Amino acid sequence: MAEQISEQIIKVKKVVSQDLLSGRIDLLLGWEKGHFWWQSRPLFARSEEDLERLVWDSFCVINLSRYLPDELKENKKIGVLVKGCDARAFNRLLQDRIVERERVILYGLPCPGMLDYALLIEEAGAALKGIAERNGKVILQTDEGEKELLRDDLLLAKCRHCLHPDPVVYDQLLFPPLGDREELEHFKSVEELEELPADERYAYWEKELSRCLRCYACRQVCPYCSCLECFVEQKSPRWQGRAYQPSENFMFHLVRAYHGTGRCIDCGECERVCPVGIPLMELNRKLIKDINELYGHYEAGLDPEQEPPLLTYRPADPAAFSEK
Amino acid sequence: MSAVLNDPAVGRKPLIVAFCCNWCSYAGADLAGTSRMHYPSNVKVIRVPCSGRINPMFVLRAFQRGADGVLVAGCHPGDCHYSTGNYHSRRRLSAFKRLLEFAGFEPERFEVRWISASEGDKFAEEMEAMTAKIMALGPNRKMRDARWQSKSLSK
Amino acid sequence: MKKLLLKEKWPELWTLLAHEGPLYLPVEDGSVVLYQPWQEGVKVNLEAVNSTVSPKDIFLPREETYLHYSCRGEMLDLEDVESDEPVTAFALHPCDLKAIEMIDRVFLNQDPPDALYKKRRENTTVVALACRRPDPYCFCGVFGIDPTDAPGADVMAYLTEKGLLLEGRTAKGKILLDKAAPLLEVEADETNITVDVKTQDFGLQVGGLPEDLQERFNDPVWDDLFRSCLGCGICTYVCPTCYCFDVEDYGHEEGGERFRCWDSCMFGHFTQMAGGHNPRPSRKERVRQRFMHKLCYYPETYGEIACVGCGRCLRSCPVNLDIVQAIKVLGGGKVG
Amino acid sequence: MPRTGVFICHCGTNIAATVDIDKVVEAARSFPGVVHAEDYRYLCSEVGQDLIKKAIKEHNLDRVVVGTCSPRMHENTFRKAAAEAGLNPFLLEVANIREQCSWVHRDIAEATPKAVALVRAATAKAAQNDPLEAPSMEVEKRALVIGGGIAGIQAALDIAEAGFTVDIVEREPSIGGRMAQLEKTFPTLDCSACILTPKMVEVAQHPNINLLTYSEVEQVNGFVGQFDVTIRKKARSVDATRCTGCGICHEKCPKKAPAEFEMGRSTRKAIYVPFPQAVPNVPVIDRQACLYFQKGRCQICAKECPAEAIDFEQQDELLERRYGAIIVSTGFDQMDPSGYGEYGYGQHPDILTGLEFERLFNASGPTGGKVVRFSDGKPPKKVVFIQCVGSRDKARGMNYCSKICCMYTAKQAILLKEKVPDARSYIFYIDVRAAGKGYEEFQRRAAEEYDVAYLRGQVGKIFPENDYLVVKGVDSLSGKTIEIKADMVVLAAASIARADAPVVGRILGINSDSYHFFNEAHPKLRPVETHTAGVFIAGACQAPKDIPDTVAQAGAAAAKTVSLLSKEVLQGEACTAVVNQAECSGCLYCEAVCPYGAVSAVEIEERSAGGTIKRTVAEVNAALCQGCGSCTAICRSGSINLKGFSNEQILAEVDAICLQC
Repeated sequence: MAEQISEQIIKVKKVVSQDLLSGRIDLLLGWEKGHFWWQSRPLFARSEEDLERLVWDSFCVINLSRYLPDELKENKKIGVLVKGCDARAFNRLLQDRIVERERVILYGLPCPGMLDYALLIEEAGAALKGIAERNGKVILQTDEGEKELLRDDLLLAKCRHCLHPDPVVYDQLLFPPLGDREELEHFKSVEELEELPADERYAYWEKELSRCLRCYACRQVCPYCSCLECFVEQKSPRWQGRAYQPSENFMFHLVRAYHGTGRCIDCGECERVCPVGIPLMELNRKLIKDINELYGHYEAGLDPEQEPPLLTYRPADPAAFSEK
Repeated sequence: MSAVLNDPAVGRKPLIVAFCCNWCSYAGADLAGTSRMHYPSNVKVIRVPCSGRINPMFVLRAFQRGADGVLVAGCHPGDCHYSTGNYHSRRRLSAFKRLLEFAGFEPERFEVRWISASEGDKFAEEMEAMTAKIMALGPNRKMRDARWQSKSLSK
Repeated sequence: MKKLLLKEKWPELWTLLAHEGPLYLPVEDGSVVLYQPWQEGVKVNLEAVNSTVSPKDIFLPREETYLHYSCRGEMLDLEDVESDEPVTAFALHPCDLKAIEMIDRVFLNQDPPDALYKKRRENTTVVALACRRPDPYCFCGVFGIDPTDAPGADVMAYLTEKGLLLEGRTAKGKILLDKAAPLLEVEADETNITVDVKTQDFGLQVGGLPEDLQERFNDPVWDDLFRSCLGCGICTYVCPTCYCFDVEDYGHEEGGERFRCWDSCMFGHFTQMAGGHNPRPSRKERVRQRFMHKLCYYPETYGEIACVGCGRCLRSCPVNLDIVQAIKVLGGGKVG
Repeated sequence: MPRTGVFICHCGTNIAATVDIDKVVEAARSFPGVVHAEDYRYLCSEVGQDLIKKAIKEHNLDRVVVGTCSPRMHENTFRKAAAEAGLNPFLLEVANIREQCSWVHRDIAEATPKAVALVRAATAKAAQNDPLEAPSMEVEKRALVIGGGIAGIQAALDIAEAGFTVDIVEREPSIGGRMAQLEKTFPTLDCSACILTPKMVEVAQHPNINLLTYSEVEQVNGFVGQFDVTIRKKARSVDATRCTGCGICHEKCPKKAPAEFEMGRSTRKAIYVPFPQAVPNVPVIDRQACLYFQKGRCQICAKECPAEAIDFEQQDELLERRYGAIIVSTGFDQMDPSGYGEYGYGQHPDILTGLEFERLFNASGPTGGKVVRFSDGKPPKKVVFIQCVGSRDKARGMNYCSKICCMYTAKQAILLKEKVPDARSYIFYIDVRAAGKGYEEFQRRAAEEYDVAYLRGQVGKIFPENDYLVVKGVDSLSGKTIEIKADMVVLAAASIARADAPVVGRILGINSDSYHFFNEAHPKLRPVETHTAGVFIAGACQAPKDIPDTVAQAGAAAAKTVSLLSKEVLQGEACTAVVNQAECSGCLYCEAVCPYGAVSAVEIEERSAGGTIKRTVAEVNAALCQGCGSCTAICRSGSINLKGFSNEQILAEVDAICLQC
């Protein structure tokens, strides 16, 4: 598997360069290396020369679908590399009507999960110089020699929670699907929090949210935050104050999460990008869990034809109020 | 009234903001008045056309500004004046209520009730019951922005 | 003359200093390290190289109320809010202190100077901490900053095996050391305190940046550079040299307060005008603004690039679009 | 800053007794924007209204807050007064300090600060109010009547007579409804057909009435004055324009099926008219029964039809029509009493429901008008009637009284005696309810002149023995056990809502009670209106009722319809949703939750960096919008707002109401 991902780039390049050269697409959204081997950044490739920088490795975490709404304003047809979560993000955008399916070519990449640099250095113990991957293992190359670990143990939190590594929508699936994953403890951290007394839970969130810088990275990266104008910035009415008070912290984070009710695709990008490590997905997963319990199992972004749970109802729906 | 109602910590009575749909619950609240039923004066009603009008941000705003409890009251499911408004609010507010509880609010702080225009008695009873529950909990400090009540220099 | 504060005595110093007023130091909060006021039970981490967010908020808080108002009828009463409490900023690294110096120019080299900032600055005793090793993201060397020495510090501190070596540099610093005197011991051996901390340079040669960057305002490089930007405010909020703020009121017609709080030029609404016009309508203009400010506008006014190479934007940018890349595409280093 | 005037009403002592009016006025003077505040004993009086009007002009007020009774009471009164003073009526807000303050609190020390808070909230809301205009809408001068029973027939005739076009949609092949199934009517014993048939013919011939039988309403869009209705005209398989109604087709048809009109107690043919007096007298082919449709052979009807009217190719037809008003008169069903195991319904052919028994008297009924037993064809000598089967039964049936059973049972007992003179009737009842003109007399006649035994009590068990049915019951007056060897048992099964009433209700956007009977807008004062403007109800779809009540209600619904259709334009809802298209991202979630189809997508052109782009956003049809605001709560960015209850207004109220006095 691990070797596959490093070898797969050859085929990826071949397919996309054909389409780019033939004019099937005007722009390819892919990844290139950042300053470090553990970082990638988005690549906006228009030429074969640009494509030389294209990479597909264990650090291509950035969701490229998020760039489509803006790029579609300038390009007629765009090709985009999508992992499992990115494809669900695409469906989210499709359902929210901010991308047009026919103007996008999706190249599906079954994704074995992306590696977490923080975990790598923690495991390395000594100065980490680089890694190699083989047979589902990662070899950490450190000052003090090599260390071999299971790849699955080094994944980003969002990838450890991933249920659908294969793209759910694509025009071309570039590699054989890996199959859905099962995660028995998907809601474990939510359940643990649910167990706490209310006051402790509030104290927990008050502390976690106190770090919030209001940088809105969680929102900017989120495929469900597709509003042109977020409630946060609206002047009339002024929903959200700018003060760094608990009341305003809760306002932002509860509403941000609530706006994802039945819409959050569970990609974990918000939590990944949060510079101060707020466990945002616990809020989002709480809503996923409750919608599942109350109104039937629903995974946003799997099928754009399926009506989101807050847009429909059944007369006999249950309620979470103390009155039945 | 009891010591809890006159909370010495903040020197005020607990406040319950009740959003009532115009067609059922607001009329039910009126009926409670017409029938001279009594319920605590700390309940204050805001009239909305339908429970489906309730944006959860209204509820959060009430807590920020000092509400100790928030109630949304609408027509019984199936009886919505607009046919489906309360079906939608039932889903939205159920999810929202669970989220509020997850954030650390006591379940009693936010409630939804279906009260018809003929249920003046139910309105009064629910207000009594909710007030009693809120009094037992004491004043809400979660999400409350103390700055709202401070009129700094006006004293 | 340097004095040694043994590791086991650190908490005593924290207690002592915090008694006087807020004592900010690097604290582990969740998975990150932030400068926070010391209190019993916090986990101080002096080993951390760079906090996730720069310590600039000690002087320029995320939120700062500066007046209260109240009205009745036609009467409007205003009352300034000022704080006189002494503050200790502990374990600021040389790069961050250099950044404070840059912000000082903006807030203090004005007439009149920014009163709130000035007050905080005056009331704060800065204890700088020399770096012992670089983070992979550090590149302060590019800007000629010595990571083992902070010229602006009131007290310079060095981490050793035994504890902290403290050296008073200013009158304020000496007062602090005097107060701490009962806890300190004289250190005999001063030879081992500085280590050679060599940061990487990412191949940057800032000297290679064009003389007049203004001319690059309409350069096609901006058309590509901004694309990956998500438009969040991480870079500006973690950055030690960003200092933009907004002013907002909280309250109602009967009373309330006015405060300023951090703002970011990366946000669309930053330059939104009341009538709806926005001179920086897209991410392109905003990305250009931020980098031009760091590399062109600030240096034009104050003589040096507004970057200290702390590497926070390299670490935190969700899409790895950072100032190193910007410097490179503008000619200050080899791209790729 | 607005210029707000605050007016506090004493309502005699209704408010003033528990609210310190002076304090409220004094507090109001300090609220932001308040330039004038005063109080009066009765603001709703003419003098009170003049006082408001005068102040508006004198103080140049642009907002008015009235602290008084519920806005549901007098909001319109005060808004009209404001309008007369030249102020847009929607700039006036009411603070409910009577029903929701002075009347529910005893202590002046509690009620006064609450009144202040409510007035403060109304003042804060008013500051956010915008002047609004109600849209005016044209009225389509055409009515739709759904259901062609006696209610629908009466209503349609009344509307048609008033000069408006009316369409009747009837699901069955013929109009007539339940009344057509009846032999005689109480308390006059008129022949049902004799009084109904002429009306049915009149309907068929009336130039203003279009009859759409064998048709169903599929969809209703729009709003009062302009309902857009989709009607499915089911394929009759007979060309109505050719058919002469000669009847040869059903005479020759070889395939039989249970006759719905006879409650399944006899058969009809696969091609049939439900009863001889059917209007229109045009048969339909029951495609589920027809040999040709099921097995591809036969076509005897087509071969025999002299008019060549049989059309096997006929398709369902969807008609789209616009109506100004709709009358719902979809009638009722009789409960299937098989749930009452002790009565043995369905187990024995001689245990019948009231409606089935009724058909035995009819010449075209299953027994050709002979009152005989299904089991052996012999006339019954002892007939036991059981009342309240499923009615007034909290545990197993309906809570309500079905209202008609006491009377029709008395009628059937009388008819039985006339047909089978040596028969004896026994009626088990809980109470005899004979309230109505001539009803009590009629019931007494049955008991006294027709030898009907009224037994107050309940039946515990019915079981067959030899060739009779043993009915075991208790006479609750004497406390004795009664056992009757009956030849026949007739169950007065409850009248219940049509099984598909919830579907019809949903299509029309009208609500129902817990039994699925449609709700009137007000039980006393608006008995034929529904909560959906322009939709009226008549007959047993609202609640069980007899023919005189049904006809009276139908007439009332027709009168309401006629008064509506007589208007050239209607004033629409002023508080409607509105989209800020510059901020709308076009997800159209609002469209999905709108119950009125009032939101739709529209493409706009917008300036963007370097040119114009086209974007899809939401748009509200103010004429369709009823102002529920469901769209506003699903909109994440607040780009869709509700006039009159805007985000700004509600938040201002929340902010103000939370401020401690």
